[in-house]
Amino acid sequence: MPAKTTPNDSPHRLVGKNYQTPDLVAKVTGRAKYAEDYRVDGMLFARLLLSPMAHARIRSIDASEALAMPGVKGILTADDLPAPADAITDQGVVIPANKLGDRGLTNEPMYQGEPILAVCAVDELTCAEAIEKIKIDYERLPHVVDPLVSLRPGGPNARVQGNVWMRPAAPPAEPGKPPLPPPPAQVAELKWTEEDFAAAKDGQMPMGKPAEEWSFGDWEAGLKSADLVLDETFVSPNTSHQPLETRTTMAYWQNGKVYVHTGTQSTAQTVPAIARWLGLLDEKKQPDLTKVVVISEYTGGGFGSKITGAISAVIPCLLSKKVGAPVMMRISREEEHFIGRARPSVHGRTRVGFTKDGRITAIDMYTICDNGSYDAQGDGMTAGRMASLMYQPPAMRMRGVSVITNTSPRVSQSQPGGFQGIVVMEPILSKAARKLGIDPVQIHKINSPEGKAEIGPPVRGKRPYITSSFIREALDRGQELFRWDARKAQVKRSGTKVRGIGVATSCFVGGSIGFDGLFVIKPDGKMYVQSGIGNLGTESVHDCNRVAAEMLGMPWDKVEIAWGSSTKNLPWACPSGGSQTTHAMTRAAYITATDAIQKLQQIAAKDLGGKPDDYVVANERVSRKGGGAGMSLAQAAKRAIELGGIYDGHELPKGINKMTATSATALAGQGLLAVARDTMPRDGLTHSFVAGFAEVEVDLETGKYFIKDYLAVADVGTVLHPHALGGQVLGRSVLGIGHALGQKWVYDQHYGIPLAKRFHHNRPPTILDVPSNMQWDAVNIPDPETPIGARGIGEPPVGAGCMAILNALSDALGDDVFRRAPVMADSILASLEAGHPMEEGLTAHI
Amino acid sequence: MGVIETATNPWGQSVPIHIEFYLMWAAAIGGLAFLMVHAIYVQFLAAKETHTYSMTDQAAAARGIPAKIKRHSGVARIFHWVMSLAMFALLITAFLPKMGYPFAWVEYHWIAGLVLTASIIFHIFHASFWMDFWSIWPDKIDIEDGKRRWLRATGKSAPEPRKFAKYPMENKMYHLIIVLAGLSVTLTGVFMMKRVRTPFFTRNPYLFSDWTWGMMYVLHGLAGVGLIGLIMAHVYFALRPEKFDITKSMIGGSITREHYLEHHDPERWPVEANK
Amino acid sequence: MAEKNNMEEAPKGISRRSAIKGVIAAGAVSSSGAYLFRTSTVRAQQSAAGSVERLVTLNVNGQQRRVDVMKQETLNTTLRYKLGLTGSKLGCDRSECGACTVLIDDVPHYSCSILTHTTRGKNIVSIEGLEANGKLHPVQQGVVDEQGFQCAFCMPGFVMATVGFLKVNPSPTRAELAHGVSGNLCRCQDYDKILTALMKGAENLRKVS
Amino acid sequence: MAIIRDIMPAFELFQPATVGDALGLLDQHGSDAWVLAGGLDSFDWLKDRIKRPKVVIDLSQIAELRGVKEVNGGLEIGAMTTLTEVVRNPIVKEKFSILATGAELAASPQIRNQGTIGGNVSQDARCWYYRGGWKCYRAGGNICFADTPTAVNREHAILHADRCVAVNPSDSAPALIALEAQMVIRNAKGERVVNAEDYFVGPAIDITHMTVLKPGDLLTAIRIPATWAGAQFYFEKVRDRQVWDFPLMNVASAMVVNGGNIEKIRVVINAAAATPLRLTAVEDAVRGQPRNTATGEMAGKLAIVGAEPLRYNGYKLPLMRNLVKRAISGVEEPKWA
Repeated sequence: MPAKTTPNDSPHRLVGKNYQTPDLVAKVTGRAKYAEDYRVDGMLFARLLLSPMAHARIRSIDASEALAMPGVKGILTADDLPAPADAITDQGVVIPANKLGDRGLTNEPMYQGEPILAVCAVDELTCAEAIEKIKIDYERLPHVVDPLVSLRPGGPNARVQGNVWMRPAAPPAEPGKPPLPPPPAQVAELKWTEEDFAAAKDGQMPMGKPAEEWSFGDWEAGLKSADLVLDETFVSPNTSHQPLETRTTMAYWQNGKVYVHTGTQSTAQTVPAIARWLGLLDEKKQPDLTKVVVISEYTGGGFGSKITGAISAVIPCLLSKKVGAPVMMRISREEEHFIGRARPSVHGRTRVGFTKDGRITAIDMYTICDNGSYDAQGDGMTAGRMASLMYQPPAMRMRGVSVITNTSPRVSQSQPGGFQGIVVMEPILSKAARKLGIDPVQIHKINSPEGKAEIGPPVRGKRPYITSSFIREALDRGQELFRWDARKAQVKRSGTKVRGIGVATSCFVGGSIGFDGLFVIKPDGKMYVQSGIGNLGTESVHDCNRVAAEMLGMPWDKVEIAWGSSTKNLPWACPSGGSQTTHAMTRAAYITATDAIQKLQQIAAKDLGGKPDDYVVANERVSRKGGGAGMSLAQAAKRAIELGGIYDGHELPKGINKMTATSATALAGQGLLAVARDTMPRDGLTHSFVAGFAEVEVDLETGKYFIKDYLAVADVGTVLHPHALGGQVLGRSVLGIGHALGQKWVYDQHYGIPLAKRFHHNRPPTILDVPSNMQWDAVNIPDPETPIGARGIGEPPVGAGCMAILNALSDALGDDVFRRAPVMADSILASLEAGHPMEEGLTAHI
Repeated sequence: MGVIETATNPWGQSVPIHIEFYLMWAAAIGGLAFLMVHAIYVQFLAAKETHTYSMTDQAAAARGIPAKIKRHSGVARIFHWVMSLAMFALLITAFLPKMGYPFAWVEYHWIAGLVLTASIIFHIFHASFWMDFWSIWPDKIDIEDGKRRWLRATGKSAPEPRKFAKYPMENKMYHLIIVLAGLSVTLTGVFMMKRVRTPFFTRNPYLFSDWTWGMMYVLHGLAGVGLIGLIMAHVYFALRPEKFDITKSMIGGSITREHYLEHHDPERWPVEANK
Repeated sequence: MAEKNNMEEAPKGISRRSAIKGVIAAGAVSSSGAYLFRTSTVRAQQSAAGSVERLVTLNVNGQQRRVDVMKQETLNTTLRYKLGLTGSKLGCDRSECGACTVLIDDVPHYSCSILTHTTRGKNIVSIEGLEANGKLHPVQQGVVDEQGFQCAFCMPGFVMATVGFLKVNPSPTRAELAHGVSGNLCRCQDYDKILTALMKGAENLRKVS
Repeated sequence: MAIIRDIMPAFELFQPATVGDALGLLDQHGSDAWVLAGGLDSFDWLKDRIKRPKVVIDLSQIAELRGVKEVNGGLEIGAMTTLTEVVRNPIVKEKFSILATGAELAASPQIRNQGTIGGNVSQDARCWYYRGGWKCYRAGGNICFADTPTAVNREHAILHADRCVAVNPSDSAPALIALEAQMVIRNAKGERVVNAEDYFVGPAIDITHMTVLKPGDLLTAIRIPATWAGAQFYFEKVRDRQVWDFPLMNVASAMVVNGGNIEKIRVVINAAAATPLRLTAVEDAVRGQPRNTATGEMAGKLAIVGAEPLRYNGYKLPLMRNLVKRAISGVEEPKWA
């Protein structure tokens, strides 16, 4: 392997360079405060009572003995929760409340481990002893933890209302008017027939009536005309997000406001989320942002599970109100397993047609998504959407069903749906390459998207397309760096060991648009940036602002970033999830810096004469082009205060978010205030790509395999911060590799109870499960549809990581050794012994 | 101290799992106490039995009643001893480990249990078709005589009880209780074999609900400890001198004519005359 | 915060049976902050004769800290809730993740899984105790140099495990150091960058020592 | 009673300074007492509030239980010696390296820094039903949840299961048995010494215990005789994660080879049954045989005779067969040119 590439040859002053982030020393000295590190006078503690049953209805709760204990301060049950409120966006669109959603506590537990009530007391031991004294009368209801069991004729339903999420078709559009959005998904009952099940042979996934379906092109003809058609079933695992920091929350009330110390992937967006959960709505039925303060300077990981905080945060909030004291609710690791969210498993069966030279002619994909107990999960259908982008089939049919089970709630996890799409497709690509005698890198290149490639089904008659893709460049770079051809030629077997190499490509959304930026240049000459991004250590909370500093010629040591608390006057920002942030927030920074530059030019023109266009901003000055008169940014800031109006924030532009406006108003008069919303055009949907390369070595006598080398090459546009990017590229790769090596859930089907609740059961990879020297690179070609050219990276490495490993494994062992992920020593050994896949392909949670 | 030990099942419900094991000692001590009381009673308090005979030996001989009267067929005796061996094996394998003498008991226990079950099934068939099925069940006369004996034992006046048919009242009562205990223990035991590894079935502890299984274990346990007392009593009576003739008949198959005439009513237990 | 007190270091290895059989009244020490896991008002924990005393002196980060410790209290609870040292994180509370790692007599331990009473008379060092004279420890500096770690919830544990490991093996290879810190879990899975940073830390440490 | 986890119940804590004091306390408190060594196994039980001893006797302050002494060419290892201390001990490394290898593969560095050799051999089963607080046979109930038609039992036993199908998870135990170690057990009445292989007890005999220790007993030391010093050793542990994972299976062998023939041998496998298994039939079969692949293969096949897989642990048969083979004839390392 070559030395690690660090794309540090950036033509920019700040963008593309490594630097020390402002949060680093606090982290490394232990001074960084996470939610459980806060202490407030008179703080009480809360613990949860969890459902012992997978599905039940609570007839009665008798907490009298518990409440009579000294030190017990109060109890919170589902009856104390506000009714779910409809949400109204600032555009006035009503998002109806999900009446079947997770509310934090419940009277109809939908999974074992679901919180039923919380007890508040002077310490945790008292809470625990009080909880043990509470008597609950449960009426047990039927339960099911395996989606296929629920789809069987007469199979149990996980919910009283049914077993699948159905999306009713959108009502037909009236002529001349834009089409109406489809109504929200509803729970219905769906059972397949015995014939549907009987039709599936030899471990194939049965396929009955789907809940959702789309297609484009003539997929039937595509399959018919193919030289090779593969029909493969593959199953991806359920995996907990398992952030190292659990969703511990401490809350207290002061002057009618609730202060919430919690972990979140978005400081800004958690404010309205908590307001809505707590029923704190203003007169327009919108979340009352003035009633909630979110403090989250540091969040110990989220991966999608803390996207706008966690619903469980309402418990200490409401308890605190009830007992009139601050309440810390520490979430234990086991509780985190129950309520901490997980990626849904997807059973996928896919038929793919190939021409002789490896080009895909059509894809016919069917996915069953293990939806878990609550909100509708889109992973199953997104899998098809991402497959349609990654492998560019000329025609495709996608069908899917998301089956509700009495298991812990699911939510998006890094590369939601995209991951499963890659997992379902990659074994087929690698098998086709073997069958057709095509190099695996080549078959990926042949089917890779290029430029403004199309994605998904047609919308209003036309298929959408992406902004750009340079995955072929990434494959070329990887092929070279990994010495693919040399490795391909090497001896495969020696002693009891076999080695194999694998490549996989992966993609996901790489950015959103439409968020706000806000900063002030103060008379001290410094730039004070407000950042509403959550701090998960991907450093986007700081990195994105480098764009604005670069544009203003501001030295980085004169940039102060305010983040981590909604008291700090933060603008509306995207959550750090779905790889949106780098793209969305560099754009916001760009447009806000543009706003600042325009204001600086106007101030200079006012004071020094000429037109604003005559001035440029550079080196902490705004000065006339070609030299001559100018003023420092410090002076300009002073002038901005004198001028007032738009210059110091007393007058704000229209169209910015309400939260941004409130924050800007609070900051008005302190200097030159720049504020703007990203309304810049974008032609296409932003997506990012990664190519992963792996070599594995398998011990045929034990079934154990080890990753010898791993390389990820990212196509993420302009590189913003190499250290942070490297952390994300390899970090998310290892998250994916974990799905190959051993991460999964295990349930006892009879009782519907999870067995694997601990790290050593769920097996997130350790430092010894991956090579001690991994490699990454980025093609570093700017995306043409965004000013900085930077796209997000969080998601695509995941699928590439998982499937490069498994493709390498099948290169070593041949086809038909495994048909579900993770692949562990037991299934390899048993299959090698038997000569065919031994692991049960379809049973959930084994 | 209750009778049933409960446990919390995985759903958090309290379900019975088996009897409280002190009952094993209670049964043993209770059994022993009964024997001692009985022995003392018989030795010191009970009115000395007067030997009365239905007829004289000579008269009986004259009527062709043989000197040895067949009480148990060979098959019945084999059955009894097989059953008793199985029963001892079961009791030992069940309770010795609980008394602090651990050994690998499970396999012996279910094998003995199967032997017992098989012998009981055989016995039911055999008794139904080849024996006088009703001779072992208490009838109206037994109940009346029982009352009479009780009244006389307590010093009240009552007519003299009649002599027995083939089986004395105690025998019949004992058999009845053994039937109840034996059926309980074997029926539950057969189902319980689904919970351990045997060559016959795949283990399936989910055949019944946790509660049903628990009650089955309780019944098995209650019958099991009951059998401790019952077997103690049985052995005791078998060894008592006044019953020894009967014990011998379980070995040799016959009782003496004298015993027959003393204890049985030839009307109620007609014996085939010598031809 | 607990009072500093240099007077009463508990003697190591004393037979508790022969030690003073005193029952410390509950609530006698209320100086140890308000966030107590059952140490004061609710229900006095009765002490049997000869059992450990609740009032102990701990040597933490070079200071003698007098603190009232429950019998079942783990070191992590004492550090975080009684001594205000929240740098040691509680990630699993089951000796699986390593976020709570501290040094006890220079040896890395999971502070979630050792009773505070067991650590009497030993030198406890947490992440807060690494800086000296306002300067970062060389291993900490390595993390800063290489922008190691993402969310950093695991960071204090990794750093402590590294500092402990380097005392035994000051010049590890990358693979050896990986073994040395393998008792620590990072869920951002940023292992590669972490290892680079910690190797830099080892290098920094070799330079100063 | 509603269930709550992750907060230790209150208990009385004793920290005796001598073995005598500890035995006195054990005698006094009987089955109310819980012996705390390194605590890594204990705290799970306590934090889960499944086990609620009234009294915990922490052995950490007893100096005499700690350390490695050389005795007659062999070793006496105090039960409270940490795994790290065992691993780093020069004599262990030099003469009994198999023990260092096994102990080093246990858990994680921090656990080895605190976990003791006595604790490692005495640890409880890790069956997730049992450890989940399910009232199974091992917990005093009347059911094995891990051997039902729907149970997930990938990690469970293939040999000598009797109702309970849990396995012994120790990594140091097979090494100790291979070294013919002896366990020194003391209680208020005196001392007894049992062979390492007899220290463990299967469910057929005692379904609720892993070892022969009774209330009041204390494992004080482990003696390793000089017998196998410097012999040829093989230890391998197969696990899912390369740190902090229990064995799917592990194997230990000690061998003396003379003129290419196996002269003396002990082979032990663990995580195949509720106790570490010394494979005496295998030892008998290979003694006197040439040490080669054929002997290894024969031994492997012999080792798994009578094994009964459950629904999800069938892989343990080839795994055990191959590990036993390797323990006898070694592993063929790849020669990548």
